[in-house]
Amino acid sequence: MLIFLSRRLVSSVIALVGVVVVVFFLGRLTGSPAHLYLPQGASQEMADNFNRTHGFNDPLWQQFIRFVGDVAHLDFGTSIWQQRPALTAVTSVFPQTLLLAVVAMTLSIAVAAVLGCLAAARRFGPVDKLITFGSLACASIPDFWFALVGVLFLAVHLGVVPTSGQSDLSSWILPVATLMLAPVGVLTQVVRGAMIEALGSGYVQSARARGLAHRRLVYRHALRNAALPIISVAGDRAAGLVNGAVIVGTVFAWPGIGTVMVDAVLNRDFAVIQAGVFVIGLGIVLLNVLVDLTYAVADPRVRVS
Amino acid sequence: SPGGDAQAGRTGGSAQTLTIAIPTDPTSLDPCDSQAADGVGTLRRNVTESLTDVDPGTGKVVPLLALSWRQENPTTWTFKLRPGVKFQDGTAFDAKAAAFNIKRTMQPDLGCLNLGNIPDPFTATAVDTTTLRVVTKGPDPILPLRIGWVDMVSPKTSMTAKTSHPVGTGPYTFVRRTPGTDMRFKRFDGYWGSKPQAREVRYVFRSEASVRAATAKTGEADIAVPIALQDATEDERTRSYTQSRVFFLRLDTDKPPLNDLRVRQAIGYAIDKKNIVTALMGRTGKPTDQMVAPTVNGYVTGYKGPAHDPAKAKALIGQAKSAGVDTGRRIELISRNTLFPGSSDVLQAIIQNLKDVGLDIKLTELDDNAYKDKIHATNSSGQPVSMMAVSHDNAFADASFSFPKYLSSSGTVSTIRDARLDSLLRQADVAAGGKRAQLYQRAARWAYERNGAIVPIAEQFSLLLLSKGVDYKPNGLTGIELPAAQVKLGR
Amino acid sequence: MSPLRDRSQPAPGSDRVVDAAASGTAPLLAVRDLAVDFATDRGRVSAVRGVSFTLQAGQSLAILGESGSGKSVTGKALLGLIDPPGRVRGAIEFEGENIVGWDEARLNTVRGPGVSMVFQDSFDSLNPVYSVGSQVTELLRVRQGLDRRVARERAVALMRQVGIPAAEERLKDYPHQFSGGMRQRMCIALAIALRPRLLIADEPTTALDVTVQAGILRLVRQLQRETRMALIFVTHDLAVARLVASEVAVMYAGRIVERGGIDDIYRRPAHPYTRALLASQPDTARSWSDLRPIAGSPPDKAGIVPGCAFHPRCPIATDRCTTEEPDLRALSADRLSRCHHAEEVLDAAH
Amino acid sequence: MNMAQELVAGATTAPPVDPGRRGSGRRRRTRLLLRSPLPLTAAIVLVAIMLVSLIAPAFIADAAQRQDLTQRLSPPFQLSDGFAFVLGGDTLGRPMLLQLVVATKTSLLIAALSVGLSALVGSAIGLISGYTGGWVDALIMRLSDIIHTLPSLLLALVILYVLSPSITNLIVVLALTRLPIYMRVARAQALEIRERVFVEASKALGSRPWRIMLRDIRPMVAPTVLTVAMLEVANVILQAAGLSFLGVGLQRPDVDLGIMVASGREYLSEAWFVTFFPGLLVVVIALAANILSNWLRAVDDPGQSALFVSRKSLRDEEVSR
Amino acid sequence: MPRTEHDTRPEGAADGAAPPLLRVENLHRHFVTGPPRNRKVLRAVDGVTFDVRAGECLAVVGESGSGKSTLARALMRLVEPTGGSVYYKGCDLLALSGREMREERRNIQMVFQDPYASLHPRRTVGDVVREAWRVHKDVVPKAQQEDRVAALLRQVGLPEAYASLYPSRLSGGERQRVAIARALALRPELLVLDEPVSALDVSIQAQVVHVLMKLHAELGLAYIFISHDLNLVRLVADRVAVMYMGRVVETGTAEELYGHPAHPYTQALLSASPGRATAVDLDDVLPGAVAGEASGPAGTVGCPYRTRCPKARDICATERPELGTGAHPSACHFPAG
Ligand SMILES: Nc1ncnc2c1ncn2[C@@H]1O[C@H](COP(=O)(O)OP(=O)(O)OP(=O)(O)O)[C@@H](O)[C@H]1O
Ligand SMILES: Nc1ncnc2c1ncn2[C@@H]1O[C@H](COP(=O)(O)OP(=O)(O)OP(=O)(O)O)[C@@H](O)[C@H]1O
Ligand SMILES: [Mg+2]
Ligand SMILES: [Mg+2]
Repeated sequence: MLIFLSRRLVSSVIALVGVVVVVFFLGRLTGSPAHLYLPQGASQEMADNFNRTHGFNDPLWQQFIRFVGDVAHLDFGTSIWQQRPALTAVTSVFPQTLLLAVVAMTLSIAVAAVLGCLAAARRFGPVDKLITFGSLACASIPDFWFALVGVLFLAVHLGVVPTSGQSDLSSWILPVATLMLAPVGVLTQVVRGAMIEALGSGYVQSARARGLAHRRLVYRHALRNAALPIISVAGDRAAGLVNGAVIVGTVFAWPGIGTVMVDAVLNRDFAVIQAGVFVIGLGIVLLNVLVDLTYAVADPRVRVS
Repeated sequence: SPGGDAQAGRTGGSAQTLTIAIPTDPTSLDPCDSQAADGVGTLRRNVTESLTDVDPGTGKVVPLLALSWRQENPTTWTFKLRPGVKFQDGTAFDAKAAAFNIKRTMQPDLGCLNLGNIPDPFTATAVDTTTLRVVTKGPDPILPLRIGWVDMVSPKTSMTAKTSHPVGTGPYTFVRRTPGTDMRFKRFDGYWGSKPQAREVRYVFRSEASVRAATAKTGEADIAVPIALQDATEDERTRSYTQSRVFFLRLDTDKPPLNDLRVRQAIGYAIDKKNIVTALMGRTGKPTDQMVAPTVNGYVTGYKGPAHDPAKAKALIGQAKSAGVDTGRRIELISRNTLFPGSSDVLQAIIQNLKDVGLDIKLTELDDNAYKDKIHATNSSGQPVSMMAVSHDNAFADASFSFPKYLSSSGTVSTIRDARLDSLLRQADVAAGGKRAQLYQRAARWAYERNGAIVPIAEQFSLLLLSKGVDYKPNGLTGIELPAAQVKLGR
Repeated sequence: MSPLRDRSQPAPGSDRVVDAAASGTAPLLAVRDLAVDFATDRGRVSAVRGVSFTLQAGQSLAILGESGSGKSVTGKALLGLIDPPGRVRGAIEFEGENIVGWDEARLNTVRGPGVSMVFQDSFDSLNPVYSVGSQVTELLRVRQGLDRRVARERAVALMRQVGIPAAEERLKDYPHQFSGGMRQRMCIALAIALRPRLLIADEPTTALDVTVQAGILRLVRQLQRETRMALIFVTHDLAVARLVASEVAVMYAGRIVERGGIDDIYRRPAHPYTRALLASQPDTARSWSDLRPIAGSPPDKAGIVPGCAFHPRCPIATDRCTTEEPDLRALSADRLSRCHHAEEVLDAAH
Repeated sequence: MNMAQELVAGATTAPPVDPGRRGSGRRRRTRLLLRSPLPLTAAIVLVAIMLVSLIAPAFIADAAQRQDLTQRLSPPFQLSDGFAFVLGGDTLGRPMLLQLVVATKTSLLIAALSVGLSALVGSAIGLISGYTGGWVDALIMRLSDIIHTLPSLLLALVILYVLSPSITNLIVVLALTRLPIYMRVARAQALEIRERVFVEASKALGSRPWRIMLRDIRPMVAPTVLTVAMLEVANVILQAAGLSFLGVGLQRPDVDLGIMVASGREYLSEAWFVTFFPGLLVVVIALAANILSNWLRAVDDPGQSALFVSRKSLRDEEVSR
Repeated sequence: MPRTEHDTRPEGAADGAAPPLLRVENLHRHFVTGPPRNRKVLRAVDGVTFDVRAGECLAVVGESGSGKSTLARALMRLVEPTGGSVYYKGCDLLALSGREMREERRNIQMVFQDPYASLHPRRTVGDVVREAWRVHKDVVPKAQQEDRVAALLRQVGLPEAYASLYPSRLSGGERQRVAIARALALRPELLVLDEPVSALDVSIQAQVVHVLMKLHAELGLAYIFISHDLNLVRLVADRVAVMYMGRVVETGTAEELYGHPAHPYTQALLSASPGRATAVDLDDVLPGAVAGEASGPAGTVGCPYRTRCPKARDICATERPELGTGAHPSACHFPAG
């Protein structure tokens, strides 16, 4: 298990380095951002100067070698825009995104677990239909649209939550709800399916044949098995939360990696883009390790082999 | 709680925090980049000040950190500085500090954006603690105006690197910026002038226009600036101000069909400015025939450009076509996403007009970087023929901040190669007062009538929204400076 | 009777039944007209179509029949394990009480100490995420209120009883670490943990090797002898049935088509289907050409064949068989057959 | 009786009468669909939307792009300006209804093409990877990891800044970001199916690897990929809309639903319908696609099978027998 | 001897005068299993030697996991053997290139245990059979394929109309007959039958056995018939090889082996087989059977059966008994009889 994990970790980090390399070259394809950072009347001399200080004039391979050398020391360079180390620029906001993601994901799993179990228990009944339809609807709503309409109604018309920004607890409502939309929709269905399958499985049947109480069947025997698909889908969805974070960042001005990355792309802040990709990727790699570990805890077949 | 600040405006509490919602993080916090404020001033007049200021009412240059100035000879000026001024870090502001700042700003390595307004760098030396001598390369009649673009930072600031923690002489001290979130200033007790009302200033970044407006509507922010037309309220909480900003099209002149004067003129006739601007820009726009606002000395009073006349446009294009010009060639109309709120709609409407007279136009909206690359590519033969949508402001009201860039052969963003224009502009540049205005106006008239590479569309006005109980009178400078001291918070 | 039964909520009047069962006057189990059907997206599937039989305490009955004849469904119905969209009709009287229609809570008083079942697929019957030991102790602790230590000891004893070597060390193992035969033994251990009065063993040896099978068959028989437990042994292998059961019920298309003493039927079948089944068993044949395959295909549960369900494959079918459905008739005191021509078949067997 | 004769005689009794299995899987599905109200509605809605958006633009493309500033933001549900304006006018006075039709066509086209592209390429790669195994597999999976590691939106954002926005680029980018899904699905399936006995049987016949991949494994992988693709249609529509919202999707005059939502968003409080209708249409299309794909999965999985089948309809059939 | 009236095998084929059709010599297939740190070598097939003569039916019996399927797959090169050789008509199959082996596959075909899994679910019965001719293009010309499919189906006792059906519509026995038809399509001389009937109901099992034995007799096909059902093997096999833990522990003609089992394992198997056993002797069957699986000692030293063997002595732990030669060899230090 440990060997498996460490092997996965190594190959993931290799993949991650690959990603950063790809992003490096993608970034250079967009050309030098000299005009963005220089005055409108800037002379060619100033532009050359700018490119020289930032190393954009060197042949690509030289830039690349320098880049690789720096990254080996976890130095992603300095943000042209924020004038501070790119890694700091990213890591200073990452906790915000992480917090938001953890809150949204925890709530999503909780809500999905409740709804999914309910639907599975009332299989084919009106409650099941309602929940299934509702979860499909959740997964079909564009998050940005939901966010905008949410601001319009909850913040502007009703004034119950602030429009944006991060202040008291009420300011969390809309961003978290926006982020939860897709995971709740998908996870509810996964929970439902997994629970139905687990409840119909042979071991639950045979436990029933021994006269174990229904609650015990559901919560001890079925849920732990149903947890396996839930864990893997939840892991996948958690990684996808970064997408939502970009939207939440722009609409609610929620400080976080999403906003920073979009701004970095807009501002051609290569160092921050690369650092951001690295940090996000690393986060996702660690998330995958976490998922694997959780999986192993839940499933002895994984743990023991 | 950290939320207390945001709630302050809403509750009218005693925290006396002024919250201003602006679209984005300033790209740079170095005061020598303050002209990039992009429609919203933050640092200027709050954290930093310059030697001179402009009276937004009269357009006159007025004293600020300099008490008076004198032109010794065509290229030498002396400034008498205000005594007893201290930087926020305790350093005294004196002539040395001023000279330091001028040197710092002029240094090409630093790449200060404010240099865009200072085409010919000048030098300065401290004569004594309060006397500063400035020497220009050539005669510059508007130096006192230009020197206003040198924002004074503490001499402890690095000479070679831009700072992200500006220290100035203004009424507020820069506290911190959280990228993507907010920026905070607090009152500077050692300020030389009168003490402003708000103890703290907080800028929050809200890129979504409707959300930004909503912050002022709900009281989360005291001021939202700028706001879009459709978010404006009917009452007097919505204030409009001009930045002497004009929206025009800059046409290529080196490639067919735009290298033909008739086609360029036809474009002027084809666009139904009046209709488009009224319908789509409302109170944020006014059709104009000139590339500068009436406040600018290059504005030709009474000048009328070509009226909307599609038939004439068609005829002109027809003539060009029969003269062998490839009028069917596709022209790219290049703009940027953030040109102004609703710019995309306006451009689409313009394209509709141009299509109606038989031109093939395609809209391309670029991000800032690509846009700036394009606007600097003034005669790149490899590029497809294009016209650029430009929104240009001239807060200091001198045509020299506009015309040389756009009209002269050496202008960094000019597509015009016209010897007559060049000589007019050269003369105007060194002239002063009425003669200067007259020369600029002649150049402008020539450009509009004989060249047609600039197609003015609308004079632009900006809107800001005040929260209930907040008072602030915006002016022509609001776009680059919004002095917190001028804002009255309720109760 | 087991004192365990007192722990569970007794059904009203259960004392009388217990007394009656103990005195041997009433059967332990009486099934009457049991019918099970399933609503599926392909329409209604009648898996069991009117099965009746009785079973005394200590008796062992083999249910024999080809795949899909409704053996497992019958077994599950006896435990109240048929869920919607399945539907159970008829009566299942266990110790005098009809358990059809009981809710789960009430059924749970019968399941375990009353009726217990070993399922067909042993891999699927053990929860993969809990160690086998914890599954046994859970049962003992929950149903018998034993404390952790005692439950553990009992679990080890049970595992020894079903022949799992080094039981103590294997408590902590997970089902996937066990071989097929061992898993099947664990299933048996779980099924007998509460000392059921009736054990239903659903093809417990089908997937196993002959040597392993022999061990399990021996185990089942031994258990039955020791505890006077009644046994229903579901299989499709007549030879296996002979080893554990004294009586056999042959099922075809959801009905019992023949019932009687096993050796008797083995010698003299009274239903053409039983006869055909015997003729296709390799153990009785002398050469492969002695094997007589049953012509045609198994019946379809969704379509009801008029008349005798076996007639499309029956070599002696007459017109009557295609129209009139035969009843399960008594041919002698201990022999029932559902065939219009039962006597002919019986006679021909000589 | 001759044994062989008996055998043949036995076997020639007609194949089992199984009303449920009569006809192919497709016919069974159709029959089931007709009995399930919700998926049926979804299918009808989807087909209707598809038909309208495929046929109508040929006639209304010009009218849809026609600006009429007098109709700017004219409110919906008024017939005085003609049926085209029944859903109001947009920010340039173009008829919302016609714009929606044209936009839907683009959105569906983008979704269909990018889903098709990624499904085709992704499953082909996954299939080869899964069947071949070894270092080829390892390499391909790391590649998939690379794409998968980056959040798709961010990846698309970065790429679309390099390429210029256009329909083709959007399709390619969307396809690229969704590629790993198909690679994984196809690979997992191929891994499983290559162990199946019929693959071994094919090897025993002497089939070459490519033949096994193409003829034995592909048909088994295809339905799963198809179901995933169906599910992805909704996702891709949402994602394309998201990219347009962030301003890197399409550019006018090309119009898809995302652009409509995005360009109307500034008028949300003043003219809700400019954002609301295209947003709603996205929801409707995505929901219909989601319901259908969900139902498709349910049909093939007996454990879940009656998901959208009403129990009443089952009982009805029972009675009619 | 369980010979049938259909047996038309040429006289003298069994007495070893002609070279064998197939000769398997010291065949090994080892699997490396377990986690990287704790690799184990699993000797699934561990030095198996036997002959199959033309037209002969050789049965391989043994309990689950004894390596029967691996043996079948290894000699067909569906898994690559780790050692030994397989001579088909004197030509070593293991030395052939991939292309040559594909050609050689025409002569040796296989029928698998699970008829539900061995047919492609999305291919009609006709296509299943024709697939062979798509791979080997020269066997049956296109024009004749239709007729040939019909003939093959008839041969296995299925109506021609089945050609257009999908396997999902067929019963297990019918499917297995389709699988046999597919195996016959290339006109092989040897069929490897890996538990061809053990997944089927007894009633249906008989159908398939009939078809197989009829073909065996009529076409003179040689069979390697793998099974764990000793009752069935008794009916069909000419000779029997008993496998235990990857090794053949006893071979002989069916008559000899059933009449006078020499190896203790063979004896245990026979006594555990329910057809012969009665309710009484079940109790004293195979003491090792309680322990269940073939969990014999690993390694190459000693007799693998010694832990379950009632006759085991010291020598069994130190010396590995070899399968001798002759008509009825057994790998035991103390063979019975
Ligand atoms: N939950 C269910 N839904 C629908 N049909 C079912 C269900 N359970 C069983 N059936 C059907 O009932 C019939 C009898 O099934 P059962 O499992 O009792 O057969 P069996 O005799 O045990 O066969 P086998 O020997 O293969 O185990 C079968 O046709 C089966 O398809
Ligand atoms: N690909 C493989 N990798 C690792 N071990 C394998 C593999 N294939 C087979 N084995 C092992 O080889 C041994 C022999 O397996 P094989 O399938 O040949 O037995 P068998 O006699 O056919 O059993 P059964 O009667 O259950 O089919 C078993 O222990 C099995 O687990
Ligand atoms: Mg069964
Ligand atoms: Mg096998």
